[in-house]
Amino acid sequence: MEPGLLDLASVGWSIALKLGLLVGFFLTAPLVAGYMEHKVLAHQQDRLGPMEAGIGPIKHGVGQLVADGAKFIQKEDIVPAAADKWVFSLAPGVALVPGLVVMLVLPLGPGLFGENLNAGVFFALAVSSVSVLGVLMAAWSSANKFSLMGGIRAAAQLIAYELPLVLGAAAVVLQAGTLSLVGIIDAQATFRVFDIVPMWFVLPHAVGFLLFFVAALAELNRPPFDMPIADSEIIFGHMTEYTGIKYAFFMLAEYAGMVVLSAIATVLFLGGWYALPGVTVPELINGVVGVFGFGPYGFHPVVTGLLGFGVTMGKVLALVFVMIWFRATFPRLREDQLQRMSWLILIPLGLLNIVVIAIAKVFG
Amino acid sequence: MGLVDQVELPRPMKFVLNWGRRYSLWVMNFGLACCAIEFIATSAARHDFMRLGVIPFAHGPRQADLMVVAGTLTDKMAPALKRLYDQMPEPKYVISFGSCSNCGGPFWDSYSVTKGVDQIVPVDVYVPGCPPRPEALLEGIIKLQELIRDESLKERYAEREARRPIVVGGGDPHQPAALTS
Amino acid sequence: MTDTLSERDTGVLPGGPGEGVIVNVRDGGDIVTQDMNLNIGPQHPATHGVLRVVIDLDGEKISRATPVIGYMHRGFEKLAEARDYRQIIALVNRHDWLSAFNNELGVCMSVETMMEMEVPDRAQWIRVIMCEWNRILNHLMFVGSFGLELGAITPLFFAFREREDVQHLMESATGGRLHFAYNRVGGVKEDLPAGFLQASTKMIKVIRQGTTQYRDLLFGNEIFMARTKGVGVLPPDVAMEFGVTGPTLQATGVAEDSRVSQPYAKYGELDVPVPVGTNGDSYDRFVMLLERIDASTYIIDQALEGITAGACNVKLPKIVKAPEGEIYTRTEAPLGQLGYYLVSDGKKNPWRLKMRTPSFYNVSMMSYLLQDALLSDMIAILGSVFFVVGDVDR
Amino acid sequence: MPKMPNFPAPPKIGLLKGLGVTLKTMMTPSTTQQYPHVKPALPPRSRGVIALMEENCTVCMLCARECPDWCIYIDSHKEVVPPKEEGARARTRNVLDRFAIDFALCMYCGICVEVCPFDALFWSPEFEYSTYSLRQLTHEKSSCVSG
Amino acid sequence: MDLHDYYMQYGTVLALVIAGIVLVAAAFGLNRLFRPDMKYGAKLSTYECGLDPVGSGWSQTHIRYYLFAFMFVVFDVETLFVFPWAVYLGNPNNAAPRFMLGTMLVFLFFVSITLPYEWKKGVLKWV
Repeated sequence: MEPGLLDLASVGWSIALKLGLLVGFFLTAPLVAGYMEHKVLAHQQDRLGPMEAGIGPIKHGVGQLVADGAKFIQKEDIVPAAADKWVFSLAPGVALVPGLVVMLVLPLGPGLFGENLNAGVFFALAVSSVSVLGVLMAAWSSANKFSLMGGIRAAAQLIAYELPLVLGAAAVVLQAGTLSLVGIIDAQATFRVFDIVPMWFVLPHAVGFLLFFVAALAELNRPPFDMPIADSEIIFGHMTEYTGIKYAFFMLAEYAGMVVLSAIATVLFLGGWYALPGVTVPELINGVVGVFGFGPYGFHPVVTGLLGFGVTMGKVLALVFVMIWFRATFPRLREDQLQRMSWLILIPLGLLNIVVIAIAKVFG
Repeated sequence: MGLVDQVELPRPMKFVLNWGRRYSLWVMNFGLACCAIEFIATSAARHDFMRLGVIPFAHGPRQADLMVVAGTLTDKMAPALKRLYDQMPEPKYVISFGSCSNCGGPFWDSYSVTKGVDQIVPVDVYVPGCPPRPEALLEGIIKLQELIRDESLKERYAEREARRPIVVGGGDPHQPAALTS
Repeated sequence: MTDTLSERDTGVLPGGPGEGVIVNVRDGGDIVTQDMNLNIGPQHPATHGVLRVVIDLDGEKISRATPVIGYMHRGFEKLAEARDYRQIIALVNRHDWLSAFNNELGVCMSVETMMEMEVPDRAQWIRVIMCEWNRILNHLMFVGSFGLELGAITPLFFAFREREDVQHLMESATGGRLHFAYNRVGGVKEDLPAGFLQASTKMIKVIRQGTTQYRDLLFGNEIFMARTKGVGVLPPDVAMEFGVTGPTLQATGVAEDSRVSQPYAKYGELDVPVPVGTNGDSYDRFVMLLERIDASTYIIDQALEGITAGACNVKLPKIVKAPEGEIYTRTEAPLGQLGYYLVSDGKKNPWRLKMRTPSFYNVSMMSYLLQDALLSDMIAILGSVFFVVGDVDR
Repeated sequence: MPKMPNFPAPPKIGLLKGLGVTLKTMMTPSTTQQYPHVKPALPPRSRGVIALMEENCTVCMLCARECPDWCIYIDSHKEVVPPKEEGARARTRNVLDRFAIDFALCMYCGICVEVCPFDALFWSPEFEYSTYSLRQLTHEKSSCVSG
Repeated sequence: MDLHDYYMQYGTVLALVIAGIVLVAAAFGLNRLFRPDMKYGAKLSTYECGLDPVGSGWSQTHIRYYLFAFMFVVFDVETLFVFPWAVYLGNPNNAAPRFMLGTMLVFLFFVSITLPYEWKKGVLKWV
């Protein structure tokens, strides 16, 4: 990589800049996902979704979630008399902060990541499941029966999805030989199927990707696995008693979780910031213009980083889109059906997947 | 104690806050009778009140900003409605949708019907009809949004404070009612 | 907690107004658990309004369920005694708000039979057409809400898209979207507007397209099948004992339909298909809805061919008075058999109007169906045993 | 002779089929009517608001009596009309003072319109009259008269 | 990678956690400033579909899936073993990859035969 004026990767960002950018990303990315949910859901249901709330002259409901935020900030805060006050108030924070912390290790573009921890996969998976703790705290402390049911279901769901999620990721780690998320992206850049065809891990790890995606849906309580917050059964699950800003935090945590898990899936299976397998955006541009006899052009590292960020976000939003698409289409499963699916299909499949990948790795 | 119900906020701030409340009306469907069907029709594809920022995702009272009482309120149901209204966090709005909830409508001479939901909760907008057509609800929502756009929360609360004579279970209105456990 | 547990073992806890709640304590080996007593409703997203079901939960399993009704009791039968026959029409279409036209028809037929009135042919045809459109409206609502309760939100929006069109069609003839008030004693209020029959033909196509779409969206869906097949199985004999009628009964395999067994209006001249299910589970009940929509479009198709020109009502005396006597009229409302028992003492308003509403009987077997079901299954059962709360409570 | 539509078997791979339906819907324009910007086209029989053609009203009170909700208020006084010809008897005539319909109570059944012997009442498909206060829903003569 | 970098990295993690807490606290503070506070009537009562809640919200119910929970712990620990093995298996410095593979296969075999056993025992049922 050519050294630029500001080589982000080698100079390293100051901590304050990092934190600022991460918090900014954390506060905007879920809004994008939320807006997308509103609009995609609406159009898939033959309607329009938010239209009137706009920012200035831009309509089409772009201001909907901003308005939601402005409203939640001025809503009364109610702690039910029967609730456990401290746990009740802490729970939204516990659910929210892990989403922010995971973003530290997400490689969003070349050189565009908070920290390249060498146990990145482990860190990301471990921290992102902490938010379930917030759900359980909320469920228990509300002293509401619907919340309690939601909590019991959320705990059951944790049991069901955690293993497929980890097994799906473990196979990728096995393939890449590293736990670092950046390392996994690099491994995908050089990976060749049968030593010829460059390909992301999604193809050899189709089973793993499936496991990971299904488990991610369950972790996020997204349909068809939204039993813990099933509105027609238990009102809102653990969020039943939450008002105003605390409730908003749970929602923010949900959408941040969607972005985070989609980003992890992008990194593990979809080649991160590479536009095509093994080809970055600048290389792609130079390749295309090269056909017409131009170039090759040099790109500033900041531009490269931003282009890579764009590619990553494109893939992330595509996964988010699929999640929303599922929500529009599928009814929800029953809790015992999720358990059965997990223990009888997903987990044996995950173990088998690891064995097959390991054999291919050693003998292939 | 907050700021909004104590002091009159400066105009730009008030504008932003009112704008937020105006376009983010999470609605609790208090579907009781016939009008509930027209309420659902308003939320459905043809009319889609989500365009106006009315989001029907609040399944319980805690997340709701707006309660649309759609249908006949019976005396047996009235305490539940009152309680659910109480459980909504401030600032909250009520639309009375249809003749039954306006003042009893076709059941004006029934022994078991509450003649008007405004007897137990303060109503902001009355939508006439039996049942009103979905566009009428949309018009009511727009009326409510105009009201929110121009309102001052301080005045609203002062007025609410004055209009709060109804207490379920008696006792100090500022204290929570005795909880059964 | 143990001391309070033993205290509550047989104790009665205060429930809602007037209902006591008994708490079960289970001793499963060395673990003592307590049944969670839960009110589903009156305000709950799954109860179609204000039905209240008090359930005892053992974990997620329902050990006992009691439907509590009366939250929508509006005193229809009493109010009807204070209304004359013209006003009753506008009143009765509100008890089952999803099948207003069928309700009106029952009352009108009662009065007509008592007065031995000859209803013109065209009016009869119009009634058949409107009844079937209303049936489609009703079933579309349940198609949508059943999907919604199982977590699939989209069918509701699709169903309401078609509903909106049908409502527009009916509004063009009757002036009302929900409460049509189109029937009159001796016929219908006024003739159909120009172009109604052509619009109906077009609408049949739209409905058939729509049902295809719901089928594609839900029917083959593995999750949907897993949630509904074998859930809430209702044996035919139990259904008969509870007095269940309509699609809920047909799903158990009993081909009972008043339109066939006791034809009224012009149904005797038409081919009325009665779909039946096999297992009587939630899935079958849902299938019934769509098959009945198909059947209704077929009936409308036939009626559009058969409709004759002529008058559509008869000249009435200034004050309609049913002669002294009593009559029971049964019609096939969308949710099942709807009966009006009308007792008249010769005055301009009925002495007594007793309603036999299908929803009441459907709800009455809720305790049976919910016994030992899971909480999630309860939603599938509540959504597939078709009832309208106003029709239960009257 | 029309044919009974045959009932198709459930699609095979239902999950994918369902995804196809929603995706296809997303690609087609939606059916939503944007109400405040687009006014609905209502059929002429639509029961929106009851309007009074004052010159037809003879204050016969039939509508008020037949109304199931008793939501029509009529006040009138008698007026003596001088005879047109010399020596003929002077006639008395009912003059409408107040005609009000409480639309908060009205059940929109149309009985009043139907019983009116002189077609003074008629339906007008207007529906935009929600209010901030219940009082304003009682439409007096001036606001009843429309169209 | 030396120890300094290691501490720096996890120092950032800590800083981010603190930033998150500050974010939450700031939002709560802002909310406190702007929110009305009017507790009256039944506002603080527990939501139960609009009725008086029956009994306590904390009842001792039978959680039938506790056996799943035990199994989950077993399997989760097992997957923990997989990770270090997985990282090192494909390493070029790995002297005996086939031996490693063989041992892991044995391990996975013993872990996965528990599943049919549990199935036979009827543990994998919810109710």
